[in-house]
Amino acid sequence: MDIHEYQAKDLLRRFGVQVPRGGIAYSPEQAVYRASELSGDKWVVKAQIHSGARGKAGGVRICASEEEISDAAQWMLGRKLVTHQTGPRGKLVSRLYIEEATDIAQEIYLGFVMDRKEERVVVVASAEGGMEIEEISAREPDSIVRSVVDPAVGMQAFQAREIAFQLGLDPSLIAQAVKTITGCYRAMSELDANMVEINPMVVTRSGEIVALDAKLSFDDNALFRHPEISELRDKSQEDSRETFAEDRGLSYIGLDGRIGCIVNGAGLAMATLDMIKTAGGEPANFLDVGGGASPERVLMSFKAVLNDRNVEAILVNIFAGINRCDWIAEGVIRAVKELQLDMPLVVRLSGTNVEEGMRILAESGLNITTAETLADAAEKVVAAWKAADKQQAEAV
Amino acid sequence: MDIHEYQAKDLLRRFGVQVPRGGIAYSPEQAVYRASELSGDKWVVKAQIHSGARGKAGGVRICASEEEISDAAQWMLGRKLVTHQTGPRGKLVSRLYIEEATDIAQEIYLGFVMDRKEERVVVVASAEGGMEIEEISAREPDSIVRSVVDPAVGMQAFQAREIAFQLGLDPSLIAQAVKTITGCYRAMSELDANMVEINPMVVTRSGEIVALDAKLSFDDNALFRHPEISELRDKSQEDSRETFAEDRGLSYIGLDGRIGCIVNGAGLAMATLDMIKTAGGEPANFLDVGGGASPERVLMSFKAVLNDRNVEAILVNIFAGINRCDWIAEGVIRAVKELQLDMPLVVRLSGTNVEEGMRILAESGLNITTAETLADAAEKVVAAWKAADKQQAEAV
Amino acid sequence: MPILIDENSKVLVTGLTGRIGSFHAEEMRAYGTNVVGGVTPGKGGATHNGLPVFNTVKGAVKETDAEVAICFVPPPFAADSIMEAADAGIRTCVCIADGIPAQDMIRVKRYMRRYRAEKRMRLIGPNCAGIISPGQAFAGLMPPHIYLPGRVGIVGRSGTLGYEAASQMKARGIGVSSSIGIGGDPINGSSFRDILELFENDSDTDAVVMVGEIGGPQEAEAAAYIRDHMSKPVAAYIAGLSAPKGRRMGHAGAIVSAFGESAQEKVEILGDAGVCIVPTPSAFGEVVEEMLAA
Amino acid sequence: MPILIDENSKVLVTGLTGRIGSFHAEEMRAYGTNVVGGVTPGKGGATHNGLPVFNTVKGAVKETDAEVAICFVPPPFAADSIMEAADAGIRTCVCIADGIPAQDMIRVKRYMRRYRAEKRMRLIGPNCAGIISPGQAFAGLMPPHIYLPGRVGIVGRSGTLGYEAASQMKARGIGVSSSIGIGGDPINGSSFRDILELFENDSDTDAVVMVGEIGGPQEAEAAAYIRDHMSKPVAAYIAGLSAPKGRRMGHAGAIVSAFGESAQEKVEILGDAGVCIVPTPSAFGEVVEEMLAA
Repeated sequence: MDIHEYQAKDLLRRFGVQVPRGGIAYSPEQAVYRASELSGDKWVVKAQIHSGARGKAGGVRICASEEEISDAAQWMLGRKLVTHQTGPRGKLVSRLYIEEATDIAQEIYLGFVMDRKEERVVVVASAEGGMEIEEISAREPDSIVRSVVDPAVGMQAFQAREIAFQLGLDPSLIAQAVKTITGCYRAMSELDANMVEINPMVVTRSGEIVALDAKLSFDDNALFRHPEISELRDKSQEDSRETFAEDRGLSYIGLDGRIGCIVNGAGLAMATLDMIKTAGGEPANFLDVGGGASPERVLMSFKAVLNDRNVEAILVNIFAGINRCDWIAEGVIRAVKELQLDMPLVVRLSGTNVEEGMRILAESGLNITTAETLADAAEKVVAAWKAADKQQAEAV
Repeated sequence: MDIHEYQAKDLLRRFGVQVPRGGIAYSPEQAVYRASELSGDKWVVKAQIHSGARGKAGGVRICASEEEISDAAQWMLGRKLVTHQTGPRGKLVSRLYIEEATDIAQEIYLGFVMDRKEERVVVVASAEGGMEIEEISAREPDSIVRSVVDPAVGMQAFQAREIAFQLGLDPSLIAQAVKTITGCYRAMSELDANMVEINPMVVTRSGEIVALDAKLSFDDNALFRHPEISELRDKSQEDSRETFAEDRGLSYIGLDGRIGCIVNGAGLAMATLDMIKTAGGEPANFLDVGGGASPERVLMSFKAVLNDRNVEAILVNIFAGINRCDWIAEGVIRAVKELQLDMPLVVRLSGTNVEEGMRILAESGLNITTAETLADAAEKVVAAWKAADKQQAEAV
Repeated sequence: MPILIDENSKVLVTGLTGRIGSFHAEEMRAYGTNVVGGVTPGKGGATHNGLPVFNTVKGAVKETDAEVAICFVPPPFAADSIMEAADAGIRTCVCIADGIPAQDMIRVKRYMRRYRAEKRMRLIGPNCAGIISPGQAFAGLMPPHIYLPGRVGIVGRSGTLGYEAASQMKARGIGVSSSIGIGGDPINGSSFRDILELFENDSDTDAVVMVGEIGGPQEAEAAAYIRDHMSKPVAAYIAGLSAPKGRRMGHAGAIVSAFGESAQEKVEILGDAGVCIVPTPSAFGEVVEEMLAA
Repeated sequence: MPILIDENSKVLVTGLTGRIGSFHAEEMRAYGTNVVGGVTPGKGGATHNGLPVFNTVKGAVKETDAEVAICFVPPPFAADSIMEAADAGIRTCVCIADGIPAQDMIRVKRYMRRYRAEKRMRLIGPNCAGIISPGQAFAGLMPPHIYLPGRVGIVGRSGTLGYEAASQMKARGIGVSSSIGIGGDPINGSSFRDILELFENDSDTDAVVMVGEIGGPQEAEAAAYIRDHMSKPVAAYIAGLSAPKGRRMGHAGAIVSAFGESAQEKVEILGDAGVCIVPTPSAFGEVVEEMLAA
């Protein structure tokens, strides 16, 4: 789960990380009022969306007057910002964060990730802050400092010191840097975050270390022990198709194609997407219906898939282990009838009770294409979709 | 550092350990008022002193009326309770804890200690609660359950479950027991305690697990990171001689003999006490003057030793490594003069600048006996003390 | 014996008396698995479908000499349950739970390192379908009838893709020595490399099918192991060729976040290591048949 | 070389630029110890009394190849400093600090186990006087002139009692191969047993003097080691015969809290293991002389 910048800063502050003063605003008037609460003569208006690279999209503006603040707020609020992280649909700005401007002397990258190779938390830092880490890796690989944290004792001060010295920080800044780095680690560990990114962490001209931007991402599997973090969820930043499915307990990922997919098992679901693509189609989604799926759950999966208005054909691919093909078939029939499905539907069943499942489908009298293998199913659904598409085009 | 029962319960409650309701009282009137705040018709009046085994000394009374509470409070307040843990001087009762009475179905011993062999925290439990652990070890050794905690992950629920089942607790109590046991461990770990003892932990007739008594002892070396714990210190419970010395940065332990000791190094100080005893005397104290002792520090040590009115002779034993014998000698001379010392004094110097130190003592013209070896010094001080004692007895 | 489990393995079911544990325990027994008991704290002393129930794994091991445990405990409590099994002397623990917090798994793996290598429990999963040695026994969720007993090992992250492989092989008369699901989590107990090593040293296995996917370094590590240490032929399929970067495809671990973690890159690395690539999930049978004929 | 340090050992001083570190570094150099540099975070690049100063131990080891570190960092920061040394590849670390929290030491010892035995740093102390190989080098606080170079090893918890032993031996012309202070804390880096093993395997040592005290199990462990594994004679003194139970005598570890931890019991156990008991702290010289003559 992602949260907004201002929420991340608020959490990190509790762990001793210094952040600029600021306040949240939902309207241009509030934005101006927030700025008036902060001292200084320069402010930053920052669109709060779940994405980095907001600057290039116009989501971060330095302002020197009330008018500029008001104008910036007016421009951002209600707008969908598109960055390379948001996808083409962009993300809606409905909150702004108004911050005192910071006098930057040096920019540093500081990130904490769960490293799969080490199976531990790894700290990554670079004196080339402000760029994204991929960019730094490509352009200044030697500037990157890495440190692995032993979970038995957590991050030690000496590790933070080593990082700080390797970044070439001034000796007067080491104690502050150690506090910031160990604070981020404690936040990650105590809050079950799977990523903490401070980019940039800046040294100000007055010699302070401040987190100018902050990104925290949480382990969904651990939210059960952090109800206060769950409350920070902002569904307006999520793909509405995914929210719909997730609220119904389905594992669903929205994609950009036209062929909806209902599969059991994450690996088989991925493989099914691959096959559709190989057959010349584009999948509209990833959906894992899970083990032990009842007819109701299959019906719900159809609803989730059809919730995406772009879907023009559906492929159901089930290899029943603890699932039962007859139940799946019943669910499919209920879905076709209840939802009055009027698009190509290909069903491939295999495994437990497959004969029974196939018989139910055959005897339903509905317009359902069946397939024996995954390759066969993918080819059939792509062909049917192309045919339907052509038909529609001709009808227009 | 030790704290009172009520303070320990207050801390443990924050870690999910259930304790009876209660309140603190400084007078019989307050005791009665506290009882009136609690529901029920039976209360326990408990003397708050830094010692176990208070019951046998009259420090715990079950009361069924206001009169009984008032009488019990009257009897306890201002009294010095003597238990086998307090030494013959006893400990002053100046606070009472008034608690709702608990209907006990089962008593359990639960202790957490730093085990030196394992170099880890070890949990010790027994279904034979109410007795002291030494007594349980002697009488029911097979009833004792032990579990070692791996510091890399802390105490796990399964370990607490194993303990709970081994104690023979009813299955309905396991979840509560796990919460209590893991809560105590977290308290120990997060507060840097070196001992947590719940004796007894009781199962009530209504099926709840409650800490009926609680003892927490803290690692003095870690108090720097727990200012809120330091505030719980009650100096009235400490040996006033030790408080005097400790406030001046000296390592001092009060004993019951007549010969005061000033030594450098804990091992040498222990050995010096041993030698005095071998020579037929009884030491009045352990005192380690430490490394790099200035004349002022030596003077301060004399003050700490003489703060004990029982002292009738003094032995100074210094093996100077980073200390300097000449400085020590100067300190001794200042002490004799400033404090107008009028009791036998034996000084043994060895190590750095020993000749200079001996010369200073010899040239002082003061009545100071010197010795070459530790054995020699111990024999001389015991002999001088006995002679002085005899002289005094004759004078009377 | 093939690897990890056979008809003699004494299997303990933790969470036995729950709905899911109970159901799968019966499936396992019906197949011939030697299930010796179960663990459900608070139900110790009872019997469940004729099996003795214990309060703790330690108690169960003491009474039954169980060596394999399959853990049906829900994700929030699964890490504790794995550590309990490790501490009780279980040799192989299969963990089904999908949704264990990553930090819990980091702790579990750190904890397990306290035991010397020869006393260390082998963890399979979490978030896996389990292990089966066809014709003998299984500990998991798989439909055992789709596996033909034989001499090809299967190791994979995905349950259903593993079924796909096994059933395509069966259709061509190719049998399986053991099939091991290592699970779809980013931090898991046993890696591809760990299981490949077992198959390489197993006299009942002639070749191995590996079912990988996007995300993580374990397929690349496996490729290095295959290249340097394996004498037996290996075929591999990697799911997620069409997965967009940065999106998690169902499995917590199935997300491309670093160089070398995309399906294309993994296929290339494995191909370079001499592995027979299974180009599509419908080609398992065909490729394995060709590989065995070569 | 005797044990742990000799004239060639490259010694690093952490906390070099502080008052205490600075003083003792000069004493060590005056005796001939090969001090190669110091560590004080933030002063890297400077020189202090002609010695190079580094920001981190890792940086210092890289430049100087230091193998021994002596740590003068105050107790609240000492655990971090020990872990830093362990991580930087230091072979032997002597920690002087008196007052490290017990939980910090538990963590330090757990942390050090992450390294394989052959790569694991040896920690001496904390709360100790240090180590010396007379006539060659020392890392610690001891007055080196009281030690005569020779062939008897000393290992003890207490600094000043160790001096007592060494000077009584010197008075009788008996020299010391190495003297090791293991410190008075309840949880310490190296135990009596660890050091006895080094002396047993050291060709420059003929006999050992052990200076123990009340509290803890390490003297009893040492007795078992001596009985079962030592060919060289050992003499031992135990301080605290008159100590009352439950009172901590100066050293955090000097407290009798369990069976076998009193001085009487320890003396008995050591005597049963064939150790020559030094009955009083004035009898070190005499007993060692007799032992060597036997």
